[in-house]
Amino acid sequence: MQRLGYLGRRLGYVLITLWGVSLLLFVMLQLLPGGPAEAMLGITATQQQVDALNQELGLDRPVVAQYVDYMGRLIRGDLGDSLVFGRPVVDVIGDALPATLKLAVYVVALSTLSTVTLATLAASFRGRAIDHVIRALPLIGVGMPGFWIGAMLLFLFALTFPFFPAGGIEEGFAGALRSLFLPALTLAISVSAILIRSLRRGLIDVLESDHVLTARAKGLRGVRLVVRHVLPNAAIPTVTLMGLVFVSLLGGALIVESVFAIPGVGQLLVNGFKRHDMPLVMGIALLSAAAILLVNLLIDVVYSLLDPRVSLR
Amino acid sequence: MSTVETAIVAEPAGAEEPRGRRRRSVALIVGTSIVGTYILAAVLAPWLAPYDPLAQDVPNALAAPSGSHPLGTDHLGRDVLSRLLHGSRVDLLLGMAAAGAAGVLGTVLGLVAGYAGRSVDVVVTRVMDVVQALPGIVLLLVLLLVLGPGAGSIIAALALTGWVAYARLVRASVLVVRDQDFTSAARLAGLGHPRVLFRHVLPNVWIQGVIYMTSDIVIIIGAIAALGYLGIGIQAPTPEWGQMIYDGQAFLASHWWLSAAPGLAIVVLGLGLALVSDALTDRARR
Amino acid sequence: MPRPERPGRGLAKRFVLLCAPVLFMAAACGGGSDDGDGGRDGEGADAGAGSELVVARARDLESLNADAITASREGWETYELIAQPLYMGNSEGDLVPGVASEYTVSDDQLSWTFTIRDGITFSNGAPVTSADVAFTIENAQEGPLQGALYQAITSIETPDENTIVLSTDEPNSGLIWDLAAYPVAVIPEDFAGMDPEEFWRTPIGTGPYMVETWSQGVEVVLVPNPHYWGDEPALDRLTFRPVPDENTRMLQLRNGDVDIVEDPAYAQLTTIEADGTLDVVEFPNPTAIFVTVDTTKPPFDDVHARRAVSLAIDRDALVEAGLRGYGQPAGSFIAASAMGGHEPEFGLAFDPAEAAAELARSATPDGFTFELMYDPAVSSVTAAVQVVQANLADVGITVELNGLDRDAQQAKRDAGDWDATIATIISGSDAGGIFQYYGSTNGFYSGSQLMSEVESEWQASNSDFSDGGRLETYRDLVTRIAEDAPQIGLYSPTRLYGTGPAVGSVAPRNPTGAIDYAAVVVN
Amino acid sequence: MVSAEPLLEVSDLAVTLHTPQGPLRAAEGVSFAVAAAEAVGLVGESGSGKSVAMRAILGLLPRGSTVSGSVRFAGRELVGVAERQLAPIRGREISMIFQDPMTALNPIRRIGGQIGEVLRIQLGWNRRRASAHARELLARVEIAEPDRVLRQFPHQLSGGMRQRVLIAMALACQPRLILCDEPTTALDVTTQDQILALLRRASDESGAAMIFVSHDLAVVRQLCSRVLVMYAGRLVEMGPIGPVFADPRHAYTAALLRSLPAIDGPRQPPVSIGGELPDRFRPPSGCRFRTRCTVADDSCASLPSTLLPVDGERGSACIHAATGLPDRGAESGVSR
Repeated sequence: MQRLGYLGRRLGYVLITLWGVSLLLFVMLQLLPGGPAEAMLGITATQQQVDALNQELGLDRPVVAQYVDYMGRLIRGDLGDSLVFGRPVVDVIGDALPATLKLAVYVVALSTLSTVTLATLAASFRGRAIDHVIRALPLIGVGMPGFWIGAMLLFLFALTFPFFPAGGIEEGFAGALRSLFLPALTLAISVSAILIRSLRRGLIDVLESDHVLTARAKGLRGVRLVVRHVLPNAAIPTVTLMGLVFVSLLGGALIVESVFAIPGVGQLLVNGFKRHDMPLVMGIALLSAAAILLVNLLIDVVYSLLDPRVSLR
Repeated sequence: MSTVETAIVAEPAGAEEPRGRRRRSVALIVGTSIVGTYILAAVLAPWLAPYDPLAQDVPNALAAPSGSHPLGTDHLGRDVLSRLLHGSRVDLLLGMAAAGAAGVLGTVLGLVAGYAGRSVDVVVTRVMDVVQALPGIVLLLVLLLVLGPGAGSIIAALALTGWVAYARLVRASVLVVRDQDFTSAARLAGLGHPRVLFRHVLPNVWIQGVIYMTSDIVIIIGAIAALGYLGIGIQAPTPEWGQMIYDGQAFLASHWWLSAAPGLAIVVLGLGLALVSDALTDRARR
Repeated sequence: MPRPERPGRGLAKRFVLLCAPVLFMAAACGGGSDDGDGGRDGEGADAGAGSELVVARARDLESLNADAITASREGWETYELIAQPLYMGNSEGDLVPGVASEYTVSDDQLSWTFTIRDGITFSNGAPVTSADVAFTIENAQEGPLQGALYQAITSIETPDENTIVLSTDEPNSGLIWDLAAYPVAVIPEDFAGMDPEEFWRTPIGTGPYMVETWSQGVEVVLVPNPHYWGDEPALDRLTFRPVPDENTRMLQLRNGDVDIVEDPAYAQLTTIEADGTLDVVEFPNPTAIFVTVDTTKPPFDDVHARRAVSLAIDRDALVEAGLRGYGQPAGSFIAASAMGGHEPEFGLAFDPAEAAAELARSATPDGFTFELMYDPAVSSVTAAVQVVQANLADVGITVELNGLDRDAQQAKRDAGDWDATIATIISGSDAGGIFQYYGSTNGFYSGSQLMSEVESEWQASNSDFSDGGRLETYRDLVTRIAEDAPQIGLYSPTRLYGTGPAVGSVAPRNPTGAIDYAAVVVN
Repeated sequence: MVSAEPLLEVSDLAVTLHTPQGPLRAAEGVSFAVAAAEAVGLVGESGSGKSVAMRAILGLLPRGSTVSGSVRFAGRELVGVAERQLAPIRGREISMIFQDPMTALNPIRRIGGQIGEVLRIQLGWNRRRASAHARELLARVEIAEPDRVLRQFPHQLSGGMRQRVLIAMALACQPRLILCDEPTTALDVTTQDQILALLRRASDESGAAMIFVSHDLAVVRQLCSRVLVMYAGRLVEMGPIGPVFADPRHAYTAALLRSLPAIDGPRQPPVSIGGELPDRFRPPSGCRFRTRCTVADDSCASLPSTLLPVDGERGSACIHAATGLPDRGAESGVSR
């Protein structure tokens, strides 16, 4: 019905944007000084050797031909082979994806939990001391670089008080929970800074609204009042922020994966850049772009589900 | 229509703390004074700093805080306090420049997209989607490798990735303001599109941009520090808080203040900017 | 595979303009050391029961393909524990028998005959035959990256199962060194019937260990080769883990998650020494970090300007600031410990007054400015260049530091838009190969007039099979280059490890300071 | 016609609100009673504290407010009682209808759910029974297609329809007292009359007592049997509708009536009351209307705040009340 039409149109936009992303990336990666061949052979290789390798990798053809070829394969889901790992990009990313996904889910859980509790606390005691503390707390998160928060957490909770392993991922669900807690907390700190401020504002506006007064006049109070009437209304503006937060998550994950030695996609990206592994970098960038666009689409749909006043047009 | 009585009952609109108006102005004063001191420190750094931030004294490296070196010396024997002051020159001014550039670029494109309507709007929104679809860090990495290192290219890279947030904000506000009576009135009075845009639409819209910019600056300083960690940040030996934090991190156990001092500098600046942003948000909400 | 435009020994050595993590190895690096030397004393041998070690490394192991690993030290140092070449270099830099038990060179120095060690088998139990060696060399020749090294071998014959004869068109005294390298570590013919990609996931060789499991980015686990021809490897399980952040590596060492840490942060060495349970292990490492300058245009077309820079640098301060004392000053790009290397007097001199005098004699007596390129990813180099900047400022030479990654520097070099850059070279045990390099890279891109003399004298040394003569030539070249200063030595870092309580004693396996994990003693 | 046992007995109620300018005594010394099934009007200008007083009954005051005095409902004290005890009464024994229907309903939940909610929470009904009754309630408040409206969201309904939903919600548990806070002020005149008729019929049918807060005397006259007049936080007059409207015994009540366009009787221009509201933080001593009262004299300044009895069941806070307003009040055009 009407919503499917909207979804269809939005998915169309996603594809167009993805094509735009691939074009932008392809052009920019051509501008990078040097190339994969030099990177693989090292500076000392004779020019003739470099040409041979370029020819083998098909990099000596005109850029347009390379782009057409790349898009042709992309449509069939073939992201080409990674130069460094010598394996299809899809496999290389596939190996690293679980780690990043586990981390991402953990961060979303931690930040949602902390955001809801802290924002509700701040809103219900607005104006008092606890409200100011809670509002100042995340500021520390926003300002501090991720690698420093990570290093501090590791220093405190992996060495001084060895509750957690110092990086890496342990097997099994419990192992992952334990070993990914510090990295997830590092990211959650900076991510929830924005969310707490937004949800707190939303909560205060709703707590002062007339319809909450009506609800109280109907005998609702305490948790039941908050859950049925306050939170759903207050959360709406914060949900839209989740999209923005998800994007910053990917950037942050890159740093956190390096600090906590997590074999995730972020690591692949950094090494891909250093080693000029263009197919790998393109693959990761395209997949993360697709993920971001789909998450934004999901959020718009959730937004319209949450708030009937918003129609999907 | 709300009578005075309802106003009392529903708590004065806009102010969420009981002490409302007085409370908000305190936040603004504290916020602007913090940011002001940072700007002063950045401008007066050469005169305030007790030593040349680049002067090395290797035998005296990693000295503990003392009378001569209030914050001790770093791993090359340079005075940490002097580097902190000069660091503000890099981080704050760079942060403002990048946020400013992104703001201007974003506002212009936002205005054009919001006001010009249909075809232009579709193109600009698609470009916005493309830029925002890419994880910021990827675009930054590529831009910095293409533009080469150095403050100039970092500002350009941050601006080229940061403008979208401003554009979206301004465009949304313009869409709201565009159809309101006073804009059509101005059009009726024969004002050309640009004059309407800048004389009428912009004044109502720029406050959103400023509010976002205050938090954007802190995020940018965080990004500069992250770039330093990845090895493509500000060139050594220029003092920069993020790099100072990273250099000091190796000495966490024995010399925790090497990282803590620049860290605190960023946090307090963040606090100042947030207070300003809060105060402006309240003012804009009324 | 198209032949390189300059036949002959090919590019036996690698040389990297950046002290990036990608360091290449001169010839003599080989597999496990044989019985004779090394730290393996009696009681360590049987301590293997149930012993495991976990090693944290700075970079991930990306591939074990013998050709592709040229780009990662982790790659070849892991592969060398799995597969061994015909001959191998031990920690003193001498060549010792590996898969081959002996070799002879024909009178015309054109053909080399190797006898395969009798009874030696691969880790899958199959015996090693000359056909396997032939396949290994042919496969290496087709390698896109390292193939050029082995084009000199024009024919491979296998008269019987245990003998293999390799011949070249011209006399090539260094061939034995090329054959003692990982690209030609012996692997079974046709990859023992496996698909090449699958083979390189779990390579089969004659080394002390073999791959049990390898999950990309997480860890690679090695277990003893049941059919190993040498003494039983010391460990039951050896795990390598990539931990990119140096502080995190240190934390894992201090809380016992790992037993050995490669490349510990210099800044944290004092912390390790303070901690009673941890040790710093320092192996000699014939690596030199040096500056190479563009002598084809001002300011460095003037020898006095170059000499002034060389004299103004306080190399002891460099070692102190950059390496926190773990290393030695270097007077040349040839490490003093390499064969043919020594400590040139001018190259190590620190004499600001004399530097000022040289400057006075130069075309720009009141000083000059130049741009120094370096790789900001390596913290010790970043610290060192800032000391160089300060040293030169004292004599009126202004240095503009420019941290660029390897390819950005290559682009500037191609455009001729560069003055000086920091470079690194590992000179294995034989300095000869590096001089050959010097010629092929236009004097490390410096365009120095000395280059033609170096080229001709090195060519002459090629046919001189007596050690004395060759080394004398190399030492003389080192001195002359130091005094003309197109390359200015800075320092030689030692190879460092942080070890935990579980590690008894460790010894180097090869000249570049890789640990001999087959002979490590576990507490 | 006060019955033997009053349903609601408010004595000396006082409310202090927390405002940015400091604490504000919004209502003071308010005492009155409401009998079962009786409809009482509570009138006054904006800021007179009428709405605050009413919300104080159910304890629905904004954060930081303080209440003193006593409110006894069917023998049980409500002031100072914990929210846990008050909640069962709200919506079940005493329900409330608010002023602005546009914002009084939860924008993101369906109408059926919001009505059914009070039934499920207060009476413990299951979902099916609650929604069936909700449908019935919508019919009772004359909403055309109850089944469709049940599934709709507030933004899909007109102001009038939303007010009907609020009334249905208030009637759901057959409360014994309905508090109406200017329910028709936000509506246009025609809808206003329909809603008033609906409220009268609803209270008659259910036998619920009602307190109707309004600044519109005409509306109060239509609906209530007794009226309380408040000015600047204080009760100034109380009594049956007829006598008070005919013979107001407080200058403010008289002035209010004069400002009312006479619907029946000769058309006279409405006369606005001179002067402005007193400063709420520093109200004048004694009778608070004296600064604007045309008949005020020195003795008004020291007047006690309580109501003086006026012939039987009426009361007025004006010392001239007993003797009727002096002639000087005549030229202010009071229609007797």
